[in-house]
Amino acid sequence: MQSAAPLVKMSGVEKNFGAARALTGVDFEVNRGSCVGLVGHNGAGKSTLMNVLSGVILPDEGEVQIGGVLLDNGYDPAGAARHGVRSVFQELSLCPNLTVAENLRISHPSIKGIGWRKAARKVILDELDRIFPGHGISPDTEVSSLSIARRQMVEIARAFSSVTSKIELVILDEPTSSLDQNSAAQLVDFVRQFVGKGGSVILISHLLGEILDASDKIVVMRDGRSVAVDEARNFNRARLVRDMGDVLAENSEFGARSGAKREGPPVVTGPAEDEHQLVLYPGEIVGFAGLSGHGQTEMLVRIFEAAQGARGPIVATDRAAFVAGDRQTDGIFPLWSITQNIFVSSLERLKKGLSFDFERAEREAQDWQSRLSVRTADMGNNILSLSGGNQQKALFARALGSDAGIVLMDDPMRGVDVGTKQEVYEILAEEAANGRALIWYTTETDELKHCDRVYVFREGKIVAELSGDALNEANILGASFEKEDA
Amino acid sequence: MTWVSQLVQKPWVWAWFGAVSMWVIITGVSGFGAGGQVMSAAASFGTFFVIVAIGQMFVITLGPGNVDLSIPACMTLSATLAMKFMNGDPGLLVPGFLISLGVGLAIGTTNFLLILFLRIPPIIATLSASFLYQSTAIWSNRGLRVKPPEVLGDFAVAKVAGVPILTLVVLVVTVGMAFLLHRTRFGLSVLAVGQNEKAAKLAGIRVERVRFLTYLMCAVFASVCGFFLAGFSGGAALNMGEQYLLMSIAVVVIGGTSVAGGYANLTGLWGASLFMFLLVSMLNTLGLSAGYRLIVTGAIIVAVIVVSGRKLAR
Amino acid sequence: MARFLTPKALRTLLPALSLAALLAAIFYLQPRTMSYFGLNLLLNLAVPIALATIAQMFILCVNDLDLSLGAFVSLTACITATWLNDTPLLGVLALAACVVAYGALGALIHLRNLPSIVVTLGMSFVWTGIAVLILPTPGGSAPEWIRTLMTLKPSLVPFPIIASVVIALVVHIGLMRSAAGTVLRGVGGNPKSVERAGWSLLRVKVTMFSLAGLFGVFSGMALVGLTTSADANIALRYTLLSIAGGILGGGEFVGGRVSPVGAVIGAITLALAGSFLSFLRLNPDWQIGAQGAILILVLALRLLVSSRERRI
Amino acid sequence: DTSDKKIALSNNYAGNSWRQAMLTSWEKNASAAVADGTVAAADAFTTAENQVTEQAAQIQNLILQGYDAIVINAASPEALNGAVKEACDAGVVVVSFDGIVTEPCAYRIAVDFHNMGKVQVEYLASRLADGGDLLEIRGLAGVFVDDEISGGIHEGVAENAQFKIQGSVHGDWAQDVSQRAVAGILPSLPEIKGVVTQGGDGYGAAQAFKAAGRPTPIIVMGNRHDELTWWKEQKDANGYETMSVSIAPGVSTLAFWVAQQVLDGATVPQDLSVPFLTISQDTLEENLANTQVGGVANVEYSLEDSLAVISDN
Ligand SMILES: Nc1ncnc2c1ncn2[C@@H]1O[C@H](COP(=O)(O)OP(=O)(O)OP(=O)(O)O)[C@@H](O)[C@H]1O
Ligand SMILES: Nc1ncnc2c1ncn2[C@@H]1O[C@H](COP(=O)(O)OP(=O)(O)OP(=O)(O)O)[C@@H](O)[C@H]1O
Ligand SMILES: [Mg+2]
Ligand SMILES: [Mg+2]
Repeated sequence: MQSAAPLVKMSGVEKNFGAARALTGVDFEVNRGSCVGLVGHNGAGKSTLMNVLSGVILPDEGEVQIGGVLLDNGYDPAGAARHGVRSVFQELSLCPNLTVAENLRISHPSIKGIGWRKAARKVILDELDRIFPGHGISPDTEVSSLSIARRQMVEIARAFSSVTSKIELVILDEPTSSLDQNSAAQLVDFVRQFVGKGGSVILISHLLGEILDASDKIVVMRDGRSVAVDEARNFNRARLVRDMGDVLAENSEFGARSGAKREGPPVVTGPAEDEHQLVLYPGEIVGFAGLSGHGQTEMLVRIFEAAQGARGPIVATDRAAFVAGDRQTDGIFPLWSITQNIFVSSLERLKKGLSFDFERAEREAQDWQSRLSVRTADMGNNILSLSGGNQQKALFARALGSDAGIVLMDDPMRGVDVGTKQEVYEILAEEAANGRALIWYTTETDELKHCDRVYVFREGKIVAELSGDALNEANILGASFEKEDA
Repeated sequence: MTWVSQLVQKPWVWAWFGAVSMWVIITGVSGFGAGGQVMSAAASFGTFFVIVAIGQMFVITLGPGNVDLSIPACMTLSATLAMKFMNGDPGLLVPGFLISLGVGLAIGTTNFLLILFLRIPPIIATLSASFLYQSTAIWSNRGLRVKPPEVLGDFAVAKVAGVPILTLVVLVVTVGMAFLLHRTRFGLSVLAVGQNEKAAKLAGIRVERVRFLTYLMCAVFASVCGFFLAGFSGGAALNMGEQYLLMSIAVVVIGGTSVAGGYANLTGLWGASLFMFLLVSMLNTLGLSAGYRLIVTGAIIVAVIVVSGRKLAR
Repeated sequence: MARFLTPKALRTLLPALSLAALLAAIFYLQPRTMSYFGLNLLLNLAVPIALATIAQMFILCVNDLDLSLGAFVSLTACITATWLNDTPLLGVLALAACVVAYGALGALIHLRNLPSIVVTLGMSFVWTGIAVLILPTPGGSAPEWIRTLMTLKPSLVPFPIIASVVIALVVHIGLMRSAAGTVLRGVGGNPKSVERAGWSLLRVKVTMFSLAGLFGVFSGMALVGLTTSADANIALRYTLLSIAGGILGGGEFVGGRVSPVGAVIGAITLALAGSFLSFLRLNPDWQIGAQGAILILVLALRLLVSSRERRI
Repeated sequence: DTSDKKIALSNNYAGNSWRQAMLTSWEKNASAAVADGTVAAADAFTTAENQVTEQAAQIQNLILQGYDAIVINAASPEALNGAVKEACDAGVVVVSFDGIVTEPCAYRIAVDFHNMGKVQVEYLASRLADGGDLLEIRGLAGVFVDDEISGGIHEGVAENAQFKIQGSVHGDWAQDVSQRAVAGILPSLPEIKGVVTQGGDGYGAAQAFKAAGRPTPIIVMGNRHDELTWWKEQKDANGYETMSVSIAPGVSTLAFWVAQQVLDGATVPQDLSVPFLTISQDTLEENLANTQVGGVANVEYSLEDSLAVISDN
């Protein structure tokens, strides 16, 4: 450690988004030359805290100091950069229409003048070589034509590259979510090197192993506050899980659901020439697993289109409903009320004469409100007045309230709190028992415990079908990564 | 008090506010009698704006990039073919009207197919196709002006108690369209697609079918407008639709429909139609020259967007 | 694999290929065009269109659309043929004010988050109104130096070709190759990311709209140089020509994907499409329709290369 | 001998009945001339949009196609001069008519639009000794013809102080636009004695007066069939009297023959003027009978007529 004073000192930080209390008085410190791991359940406030630190949002209360300097109202991303703070945001933030080298220029204003391209190419290539040896990325490729994993590498390399500006702290918000194991390990190694040379890193991840390997200190957040701060060596998996709260409070195990009764013909049949043919029977919950971005969502969409009558290799014999995970772009109708958002998929069913039956929709909406405990005073309120998790419940209600026999779920639990998750798990089991067929794509391996069978995806293809005893975490991970480093 | 503040929240208020202001100015300059007469004229001519604007409104509600630029050509072609076929014979009124409808259906379908299969942005697809429609109109009658059957002409200008009958008919149609937009599966689907096309698709709405019906409807309204306008003004002319291109867009937008899609209302269409007619009349009454009239018109359109845009910004 | 056949390469090549095909067809129909004199006549009116298309391209690049460009070019043409000719100082000031007004429009659109389509629709009335006030009847005359410039007869290569190449290269270097241009384009691709990197979106919008205004002014000046005098409605069709040219040249309505070289080629292609039709000597009834048909045809060509990405 | 010469018509607008009649006259006349070997070709070209830039490009293309003469109805009197100059420099004969061009090297067959406006007021002066209030219907703002006619009207009013123009609207030379504009301004006007127009707007104005329940003033008519028919009906019903001024679309045939004569080596003055077409109360029936239903009153020129016009000038 170079100096005793912490590099970053945040105290009493509060942030409210309307009624949602994202941060409720958080104290947070980062020392020079150390890596802080930040963990917590979805919606705990991790990203919000980092957005405050990097100047993207202003806190309602509390203060932020970097290098002993108090940052006042004029603080913004440019100000953060001046203090040597760099961020890799949770959502990718490269410009897809620019090349890799050009994207470096966006975040490094000092690269300019004649010959800037050559300089930018060299800087980003050197950095990529340093962090991810053997990455195979050309600096002149347009970002839109890179795979998600490579985009993530570019973004990480961009954050660590330095031209003239100083670099003190790099914030990595779930940097490994779409990296393969090999690259993730390269990153952890690099973080250790970087820290060893006196830099600082904040690492956010849901992969606890990574956190334990890379961090010097770990901060656990829950419901907008920091609940545990300690040296990394004092933590192990069990303690992390306990401190994060009721995340693992569920006691179900793999194999809890026995995929028994297959009655009647399948409602979805995939192309027969596939090595592992996709089939779905009524009453089943089938999981889609694998690393994110490996074709699971595309498959769900194709099944959905097949159910709408599109011709293709996939055959679906019943109507389908879709629960979007990416609420903002795939789910919400922002000008409408909660009720209208729920019944947009039931326009035909709720017809009285020629007109849509608004009274009946309202009555049914009341039922859904109590069944899913949607927290709002009035289902006639605008959908955006709901917190993210409650918006997600409305999307569940939309699918389950329709008369579709097939329910397709695209990582639907993003932003749903733990209590509700347990309730939703039960409702899903109920729906399956009532003869609905469900497909559930999830990035959380634990959730696959609620499935009868699981298809693992890699590079757009089903590479494994797991059920019964074979359905366990090791097999899922194994199938996801196989041959991945080729 | 609260109802006032609630009222100014409604995007369509501004159009009506504008219309009333224009009327007050005209009445102030020319007296009360003139005010009544100009209102009756505004109802007559505003009706034609409303007919095309209803279709355009549904199209614009589908979201950014959706706008039908083939309305003028559609009006011309429909009127030309129908008038030529009827050739003034009242007995052929019904088949003549069916021809006009057929033109609308054909043009709507063509527009949609160009957008769907050739993936040309709607704004350019409808513009390019409109040249073809216009050529067809020229080819079919070389611009000869055929008189409409007398009954059609009489119907188009008839009034009861100073109110044009056509206006009453279109008022009823407007109410029907409001029902269609706000209460039926089709209307709600249009609003959903306009808010978030991807989400609409995933919510099970047949987006392309909705788009097809919308462009079809727009063309049919344009062709019907052409039919009655030819009756009203004594025959079809090759340039009869020219004014209706910008007018249909302006009426929709000033009427409070969101160009970002997903929000529409029909009340504003009437306010905006009356407003656009009264604005020109007011400028004529004040005797402003053409240059100033254009500047004032443009400035008012921008001002309305700036004022009503504030509430839509989220 | 055949790298040169990737969709992206095709997208870049397509404008050039369709231009080449069109030129070949014209040369075949009318061999006289294949001369210095012929090319000059065939292409000189494409120069102002190319400039207007570049202007529209700047707007497209930040995900906006300008429906007032034609009216604006008409206005600048009127100013060029009157004030710039009679009282050069006033003319320069007026043209500068036009550029500033465009920049201000960009600021208004950004700050109030307004739909550019409607704002520019309204502004088209304003521009035409001012043009009618400046030049109530057609007339005025081109300043001598502009006239001289636009009728240059350099040896070997006709002036319109040189001008097009220069325009394309200058904008290409400025927007596609320079460091500053990278930031401007980045805003079209991911405004949030550019803003987080510390750039002001407002400044980018204002810059892009001002550049559009500047090229609109150039377009009006070039046009007057060719026509020798102006008219309040002289360039109204440039609005749609410039949009179509920008799209044809590989630009897209959203996402900041533009190509100055493609835009210039697209503008020339559209200008030549009209010539091609007149060389075909169609029946007058169908001459108007044929222009629509060729527009549809040329734009539909994009379909051949558009990677059939599924839109969900 | 012009049997190997090619003549082209460059037309900027085809979107109204006048232009269609103009094209029809050209076609009829030109195809006869081609058939009897007077000229080798006489093709018509129309631009899609009524735009100077498009027509300039069209003229340049016609030069490239090797036409020996180009007959122009121009979108703008000034803004095509660049292209016209190119044509003259390439040795092409340029004849403009109706919408004429000011480039000195071109021939002009001009209608005295200014006078066309002025005679309307003079006619009204002869009818209305006490004068009175007038309504003016103008054409398309920013177009030269509109300005010329309006200028003539205002000059006429200045010379006849008993008249006052109470209102002025732009009807864009379109029936429905005029009707709408007149209906909008009428309520705020005092009693109107006369309506001065630019041709083509008379019927719409009459409809607007009828709809407003106003007495029908003296409306100066244009040459469209519906205007003449309405006039005839009124004349038969109540002895309504007015006049009609217009320019005959058949002037395109005069332009054709002028071009042919120039190619033939004849000396033709650079500026020709043709009378506008006047229809009076007495010649109404005759003209109406010669007008195609739905078309416009027309006068076409044969070679002899054209030679007469040339020698008159
Ligand atoms: N812009 C916003 N508007 C409204 N609410 C927001 C906004 N951003 C975050 N929130 C809410 O604030 C809370 C904290 O969100 P944050 O993104 O910080 O969670 P997180 O810990 O990063 O979760 P994850 O692990 O899913 O990334 C959540 O309830 C979220 O819904
Ligand atoms: N900031 C700048 N302002 C203006 N022009 C610039 C700027 N930077 C570069 N250029 C010009 O852009 C062109 C290419 O620039 P540069 O030399 O940086 O490219 P490069 O990296 O060498 O790429 P390549 O290898 O493809 O040539 C040069 O003509 C240069 O003058
Ligand atoms: Mg987060
Ligand atoms: Mg170089």
